[in-house]
Amino acid sequence: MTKMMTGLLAGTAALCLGLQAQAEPKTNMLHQWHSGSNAEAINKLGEMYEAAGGSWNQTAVPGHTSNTIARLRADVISGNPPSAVQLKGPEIGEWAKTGLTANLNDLAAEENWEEVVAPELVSVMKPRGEWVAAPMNIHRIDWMWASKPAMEAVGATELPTTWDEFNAIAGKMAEQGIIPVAHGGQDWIDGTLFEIIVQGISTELFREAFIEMDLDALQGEEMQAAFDQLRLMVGWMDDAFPGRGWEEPLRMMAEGEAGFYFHGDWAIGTMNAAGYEYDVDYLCAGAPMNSGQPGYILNSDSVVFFEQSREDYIEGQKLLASTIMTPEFQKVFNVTKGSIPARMDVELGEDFNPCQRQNLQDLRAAAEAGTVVRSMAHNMAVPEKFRKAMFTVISEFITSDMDSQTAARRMAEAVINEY
Amino acid sequence: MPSAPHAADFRPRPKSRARRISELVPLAVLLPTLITTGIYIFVFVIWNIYLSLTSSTLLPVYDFAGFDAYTRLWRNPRWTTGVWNLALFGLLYIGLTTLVGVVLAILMDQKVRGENLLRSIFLYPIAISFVVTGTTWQWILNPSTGLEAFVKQLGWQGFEMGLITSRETAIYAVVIAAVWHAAGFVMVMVLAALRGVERDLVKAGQIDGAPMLRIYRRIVLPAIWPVLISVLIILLQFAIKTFDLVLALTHGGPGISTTFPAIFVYDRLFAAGELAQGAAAAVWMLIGLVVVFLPVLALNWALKRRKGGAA
Amino acid sequence: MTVADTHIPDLTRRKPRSAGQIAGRVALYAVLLVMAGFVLMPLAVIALNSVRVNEDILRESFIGWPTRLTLENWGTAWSTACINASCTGVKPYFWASMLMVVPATVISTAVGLLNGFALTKWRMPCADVIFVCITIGVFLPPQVVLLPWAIALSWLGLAKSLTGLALVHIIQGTCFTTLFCRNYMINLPDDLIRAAQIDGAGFFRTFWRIVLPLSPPIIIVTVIWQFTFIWNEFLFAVTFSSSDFRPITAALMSLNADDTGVSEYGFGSAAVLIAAIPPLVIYFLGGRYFVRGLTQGAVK
Amino acid sequence: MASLSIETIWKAYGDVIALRDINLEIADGEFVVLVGPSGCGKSTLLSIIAGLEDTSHGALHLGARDVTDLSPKDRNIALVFQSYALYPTMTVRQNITFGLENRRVPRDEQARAVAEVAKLLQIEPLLDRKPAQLSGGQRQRVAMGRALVRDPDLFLFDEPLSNLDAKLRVEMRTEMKKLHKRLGQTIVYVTHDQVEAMTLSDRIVVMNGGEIQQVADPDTIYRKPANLFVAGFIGSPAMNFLDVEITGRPGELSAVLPGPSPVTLPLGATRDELTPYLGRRVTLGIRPEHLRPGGDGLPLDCTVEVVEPTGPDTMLVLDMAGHALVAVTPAEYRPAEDSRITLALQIDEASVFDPETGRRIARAEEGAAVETLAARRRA
Repeated sequence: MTKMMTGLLAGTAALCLGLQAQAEPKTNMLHQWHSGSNAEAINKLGEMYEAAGGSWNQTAVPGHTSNTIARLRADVISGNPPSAVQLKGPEIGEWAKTGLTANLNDLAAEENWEEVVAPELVSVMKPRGEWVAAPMNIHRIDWMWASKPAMEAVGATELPTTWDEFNAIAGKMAEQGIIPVAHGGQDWIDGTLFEIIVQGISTELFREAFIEMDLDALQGEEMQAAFDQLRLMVGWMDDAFPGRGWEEPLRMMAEGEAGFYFHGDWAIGTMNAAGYEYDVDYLCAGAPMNSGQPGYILNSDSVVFFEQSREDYIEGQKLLASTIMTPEFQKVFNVTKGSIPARMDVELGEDFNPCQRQNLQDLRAAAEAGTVVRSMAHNMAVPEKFRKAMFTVISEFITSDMDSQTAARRMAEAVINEY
Repeated sequence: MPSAPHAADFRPRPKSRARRISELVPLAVLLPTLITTGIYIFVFVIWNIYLSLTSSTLLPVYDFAGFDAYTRLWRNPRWTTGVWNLALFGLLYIGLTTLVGVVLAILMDQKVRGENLLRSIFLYPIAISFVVTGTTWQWILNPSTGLEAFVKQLGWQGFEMGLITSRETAIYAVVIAAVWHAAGFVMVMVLAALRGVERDLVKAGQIDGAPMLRIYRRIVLPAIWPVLISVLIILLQFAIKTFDLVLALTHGGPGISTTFPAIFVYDRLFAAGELAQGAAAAVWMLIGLVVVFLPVLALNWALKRRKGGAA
Repeated sequence: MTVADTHIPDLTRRKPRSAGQIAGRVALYAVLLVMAGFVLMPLAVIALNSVRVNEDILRESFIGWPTRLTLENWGTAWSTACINASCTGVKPYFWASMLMVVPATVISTAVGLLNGFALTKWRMPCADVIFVCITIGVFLPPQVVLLPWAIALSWLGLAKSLTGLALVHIIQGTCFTTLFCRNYMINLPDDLIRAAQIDGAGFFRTFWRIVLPLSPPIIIVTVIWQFTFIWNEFLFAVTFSSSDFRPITAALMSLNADDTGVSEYGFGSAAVLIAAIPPLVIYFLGGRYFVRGLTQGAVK
Repeated sequence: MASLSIETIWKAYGDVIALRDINLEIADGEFVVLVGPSGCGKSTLLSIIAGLEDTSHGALHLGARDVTDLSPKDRNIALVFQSYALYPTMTVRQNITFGLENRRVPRDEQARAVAEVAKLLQIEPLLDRKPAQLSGGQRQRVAMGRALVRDPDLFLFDEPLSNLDAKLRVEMRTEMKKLHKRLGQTIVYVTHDQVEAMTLSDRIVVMNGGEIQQVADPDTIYRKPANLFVAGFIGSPAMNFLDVEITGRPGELSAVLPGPSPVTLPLGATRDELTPYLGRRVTLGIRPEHLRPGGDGLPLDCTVEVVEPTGPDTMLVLDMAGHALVAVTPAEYRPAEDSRITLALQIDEASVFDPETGRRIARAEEGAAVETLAARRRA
């Protein structure tokens, strides 16, 4: 299967090559997928790239995302910008502003990216009207993972679709001695949970507060309502969450110790690795939406291209962007990562997890309804400094007994302070 | 009668060439270090100070934007909390690590059997990186995975250890992990120094009838003060650079209760792309360092003066 | 009294200890053992995880007895775990680190020893000022000097190379080694140096024949310090490495601290222990140099 | 071997002047001892001679060579340290040959020199031990060996015996004197032990406050101290000082000890040099052994406070009309404590000092000698 696909790909690429390339296309991609299934996925990209006639090289930076950015900055400052870097969200726009990024408009027009890429992503990939990046996948943030045994224990058959329904089931779980909400104790996990709640309260609120950073929305009543809901859920967490990573809550949920866990779809990779099974150990659904509409918080990994002086690297960029945008790569890359392709025209086969297949359907439905938003907590919406400032308030709220009104006011203040 | 010597008789004598050349040898030995560390310390710091005065964000821009970055920093709770945490942590960490290290060294100095093994045991934590240290202690201190769960399994259901889950106490969890990491190293340094102290000093103290504790406090420890100064400096620099340990242990939480200046600097410089602000924060750290470091230097100097005076 | 009456004590037997002394010894060992237990606890956790199946760790807890014992993790971590593109385990990174860390440690220690000697035992104008300046270098947070280093290394044409990274560590490490050595050597008796001077030994000869043989304790301390911190250093290792040369911390980080990937705690733990072996070997071998009385006979 | 000449040496550390205008000529083969209380500058002077310290002013000549600016290794001198400063990581043999090695002496010659020195100092069995395995006396010998082996122009000793126990110290002292007699080296020897100074030296240099107080042979130093400092420093028990007023008339002078019951000491015609001090106060210095239980002398009535038999003699702590005196008398003389006795003062042996300058008031026959010394210093 893979072989056939690679062969096919090599064919198409060879065609492209025959048309334009004199030098052997080369690339060196800087990214943070250094291990496990992530690394395997990126190696697939390398294989496909080589099959297409390119010479593949990569620099994987382990650890936090900021390590990758530190490396990028060091490389740019010392005068050797990498030909391709994994970057996301507004960061792409920031780098585009420096004038150091490459222009992929011709390739995009040729391959019709505008049509196939999820609409919410297009503006991210072409921040100043030029395509400077190619999206690799779409991660959904607003997943609700539910423990099947826990659901059965309280006699719930349907997963909740609004926060009121959720609160009712969670209340029952608490009575049964099950921890209703599993949670980790790092600011980005806090932020993830809170943005899921905000989207559930109102998509409009999410856009105004987390994308436009409208001060009224940040301290308005709806925001207070979101904090109220968060306060309720904090009450349903166990005491031990601070400092916990994101995997431990997943285990608690899948083992039935906890009822729900709100977290992004990279959880699928870990659950596969730990041997948990869909519909046996866990269930999945989009997080509750009070509006009744489908909701979607989107996160996407993408590759940004920096201007190169050497012909072989310029050719290599085109070939890499083209390879990334092939449906085959988009499928192979996302199967184990838990995410789905960034192209909307790809159907997912049986090798994908049921939750991933549902992801694609939900994305289409939400796109239809106009409720797709970019993730604030995962660097897709606002610059890092605002994100950190909001995280500060959210994490403070969770670990203290701050009231919702104060919290909302401090959200607005935090944003003002960073301007 | 000999004529009384007058101060006017005394004129400093110029040094001979051979003498000057022989004095150049140690200077020549130091020269590479002087040049490299000179660049490393002064040029880099000045670059950093300059950066803090520019409007740099994603990449360095060489313009002048004033001192805005310096003042706005103090409105940021992550920064102010971090500074406070560093002060508290620094004090506890340095105090406790020195105490534990010195006590262990003194205990190890009592002709203990299996000294080699014990020393290696106490020393190994320094071989473990901060990330692994933080992660492992996170597991141990977390109520649901660590000691608390373990003790509960043993049957003591009431046992609670919410050190890292409370905003007020999480900083102490960082202290524990950090002390664990460095105490053995301090022990080894002090032990090495203790072994250099002449036994007769101790014997003299014993003959004077002083109890062992006082002998160590009054005779032995003052004799190894340069090493203690080293220890102090080492711990101080650890404290100031506290970064990966906290990220792995508490991720700066709960809330922002265990955030640190170094984390803030790194966030600003690399994650947030606010070079000027990050640089300004770094300059504040250096200023703080000078403020803390001066008394240490003064102490060093005073001790040396005293020693020099006695000789 | 006749000779026959004289009681000859059994000199081979040790003097029996008084009750107080015995209690003291018991308390001494008790404290040491409790401390050792405390210190060993995290190692035990890592060691146990290194023989557990990753699935068990994810399903049960990070702390626990192995329900299924496996030694596979060690093999995997050493030679087959996938890091970045290649599934080579930490082996190549281990040796790459060795190639960088050993010269950096040796050079910075040697320079530190010479500096310490020059600063303490030789007439040096403004030795104290120089010492203070070098000490400042100890405190510069790595985040602050990362970008300047990047620029400097690229000027030198050493960007992203083993030599470049080693150079960074040598220069930064020299501040530490000088601090250690200076503060150790200031306690060596001045008379020894004077005696050597009168015996006609110059700077280097005095250093080589007199000072160096007296320095094993501080050499061990310095080597431990340099080795472990260069070995474990992460930020610079990641920033100044390339696919041709990558130190072990990058590999360790890959295996142990992933933001959103699946964490491999099993062989991650094994890799941590593998990485800790070289410093531990140094600790153990260096131990005998802490034996009492090395400088006896010289110090009054 | 060579002579040493020290010319107007000054040494200053910042504002503190450690040595002031030091002039000294040491003849070839002479054994000169520097004594003085700690901080008097004797060790600094030794360091300067060794080349371990720079001079601030002045010059040093070793034989015909100007060594002022030479580094220690080029001066060809040897120094035995108070702490011995044996290299702890080297064997005794290596310790001894280190200096030869540095001077690139051929190996066989080194071996011969070591054997010779080891035999001389009787340390042959110790050659392969480390300093830590030696006793104090053995270390001392090794330190001497290290100095002797190089056959230097000048030997310097910095309180070499002070770390030994009393018995060993006496033995080593004798041995050093024998060695000096046999080998005839030029030696500068620093000590604070006056017995060593008296027994070993050809000449003693008494120092205080960075200045030379007196340079003379041991007898002169003891019997004719140049000033109050030397008088008080040399001699144990220390010299008794009595402030007296000179009365009477020329040829019939008396010294009157003031107090509630003044004591008059008739000096007769023996101390004519005091005539200019008539009606003024002087300080009378009396060695304890010059208060004798019987025989000729000025009778002094005293009360015995303490009797301290030391073996060879008896030491008495006395009270004479309110003034404390110490006397050293023959061992068999044992007055009862609190008894009153009469002692004979050997007034001829007493030294007299001008209390204002502290200088000795020279007797007629010794005046010339003092004048020549002063003249020499001025030159």
